[in-house]
Amino acid sequence: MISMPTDPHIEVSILSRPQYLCVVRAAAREALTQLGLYDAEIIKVITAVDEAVTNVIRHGYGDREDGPIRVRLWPVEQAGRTGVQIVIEDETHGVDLSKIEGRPLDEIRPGGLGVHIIRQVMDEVEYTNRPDHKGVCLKMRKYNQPAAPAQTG
Amino acid sequence: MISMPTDPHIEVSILSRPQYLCVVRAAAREALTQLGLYDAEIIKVITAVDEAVTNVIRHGYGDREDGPIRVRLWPVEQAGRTGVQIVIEDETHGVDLSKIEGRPLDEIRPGGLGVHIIRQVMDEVEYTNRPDHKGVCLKMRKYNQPAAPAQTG
Amino acid sequence: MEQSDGVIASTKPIDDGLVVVPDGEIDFSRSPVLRTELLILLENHNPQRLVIDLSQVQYMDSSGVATLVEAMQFQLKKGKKLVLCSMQPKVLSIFQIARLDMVFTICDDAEAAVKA
Amino acid sequence: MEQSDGVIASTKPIDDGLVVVPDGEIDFSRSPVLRTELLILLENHNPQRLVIDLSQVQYMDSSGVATLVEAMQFQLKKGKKLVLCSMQPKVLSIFQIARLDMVFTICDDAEAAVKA
Ligand SMILES: Nc1ncnc2c1ncn2[C@@H]1O[C@H](COP(=O)(O)OP(=O)(O)O)[C@@H](O)[C@H]1O
Ligand SMILES: Nc1ncnc2c1ncn2[C@@H]1O[C@H](COP(=O)(O)OP(=O)(O)O)[C@@H](O)[C@H]1O
Repeated sequence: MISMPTDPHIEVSILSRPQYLCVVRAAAREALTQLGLYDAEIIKVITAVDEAVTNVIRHGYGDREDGPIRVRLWPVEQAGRTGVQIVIEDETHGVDLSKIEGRPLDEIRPGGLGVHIIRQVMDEVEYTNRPDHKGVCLKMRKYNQPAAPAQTG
Repeated sequence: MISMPTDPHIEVSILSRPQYLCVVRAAAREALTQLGLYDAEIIKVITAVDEAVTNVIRHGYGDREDGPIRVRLWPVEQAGRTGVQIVIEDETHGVDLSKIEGRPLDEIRPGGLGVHIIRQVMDEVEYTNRPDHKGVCLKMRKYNQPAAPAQTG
Repeated sequence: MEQSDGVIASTKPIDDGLVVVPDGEIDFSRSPVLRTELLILLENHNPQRLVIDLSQVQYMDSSGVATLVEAMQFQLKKGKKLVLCSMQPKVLSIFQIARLDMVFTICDDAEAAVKA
Repeated sequence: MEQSDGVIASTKPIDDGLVVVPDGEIDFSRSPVLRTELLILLENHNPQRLVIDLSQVQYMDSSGVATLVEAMQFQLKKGKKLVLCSMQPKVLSIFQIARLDMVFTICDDAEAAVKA
């Protein structure tokens, strides 16, 4: 389980409308830069955040345009590696977590790529239902890879 | 007094560190665009928000780097004009509101421009202390000017 | 990101079909528009070759990718071609993550795409 | 905005002084750096004319403007010149709001600033 540090350094929240996705991406871009994530990872992590928020809009809130979505960011450090923690929360009534699954990629068809991208990009991904049916919570982390070539282990 | 509508459409919050100002500006740029503010006003309103948040960092929190600052945005409409409402809140212990004053501009010296810029740019500006010394609240609004030449009144 | 109404900014006829140039960021707010635009073009022109020039696209999410997969399958079913070209590296990266870079015909530039 | 360490990206000697070219966004996170850099340059070179070429500056807040006011007053006190040039329109707008566009000597380009 990913533990939750104190106050988020940066937070961006939107109502569940696709046209606000660009606000999340723009804030995430600057936030990830300031939190020290390496350039090469930033666009990938932005994509993961965008996919996760898009999923809340599409699958979590469906047609609702007034559902709050909160994205919070923290700097983290683990075993000498710096990185970021990102927590995305909605106020839906929760979801059957077993349904949140990336599909195998060998089948070529539109859709079903978002969760796969999130798991591919991030080092840690944890979906939970918040207590009392308050909604879904996605905690994820991405660490900077050490510059020197080294076995991850 | 500016009345407060329901849930903000967009919110961006940071801890009181100057390096996070760029996150606020980036989010505000996209947010103001999506909320329908005219292009010519956007850079000015971004500047007003930036000045206000800078003041919270400098004057509100002083040396504290862990003070929360919340910027919330709503679309508004008044007398047929569309616009945006922006509310900026901190968790300081409040301030002597009479000290928040732009200085006259005829004196050429560094500093003392922020509040002047905020009042110049925005159509409505209202500083209040939140109840129970919870901090300062700045509510401001900017309306789109009608395209046709018309007397404001 | 300014919100333009259409996603395809321009189209150009070529010998055996059409080059289309979408622009801006293609996320879930705009991919449904792109989908409609592509389907109308494919219906109206029935091109042997559809080249999608991505040089003006700065960002694409999986809903944009899904739209292109659908257009490709539409073309393949009729024995016709879809070719992507001029992808910016950050756009290419999502095709790689989704392992679709081997599925699409992707050319460096529009010149190569017209012949591919 | 990538966070570079310095604000002044380059400097170039001219006949009677110096042209400096700051870059990026000059907000409260970077204006103290600019202030220190300018003071060191003014001390070390004591230029008759300091041209600040703002072509690479995309944004400036009032703390950046305050820094330039201070540098101008430093120069004036010694009977020397400070000239701004090549401002992007969105940067010029903050000088106008602060009514400082009439106080500074502002030229369209570096060529004019060297002679102003
Ligand atoms: N935030 C969420 N809330 C509810 N269900 C979700 C959420 N995210 C993902 N899912 C479920 O996981 C499935 C896979 O999502 P994804 O890989 O993004 O593909 P797609 O969105 O194209 O179906 C979705 O179809 C949905 O059932
Ligand atoms: N958020 C705030 N909290 C406390 N005091 C403030 C705040 N904003 C402005 N002030 C007060 O108003 C004065 C004028 O602010 P400003 O015009 O931005 O100029 P400067 O910041 O250069 O002093 C400040 O010196 C400060 O005393």
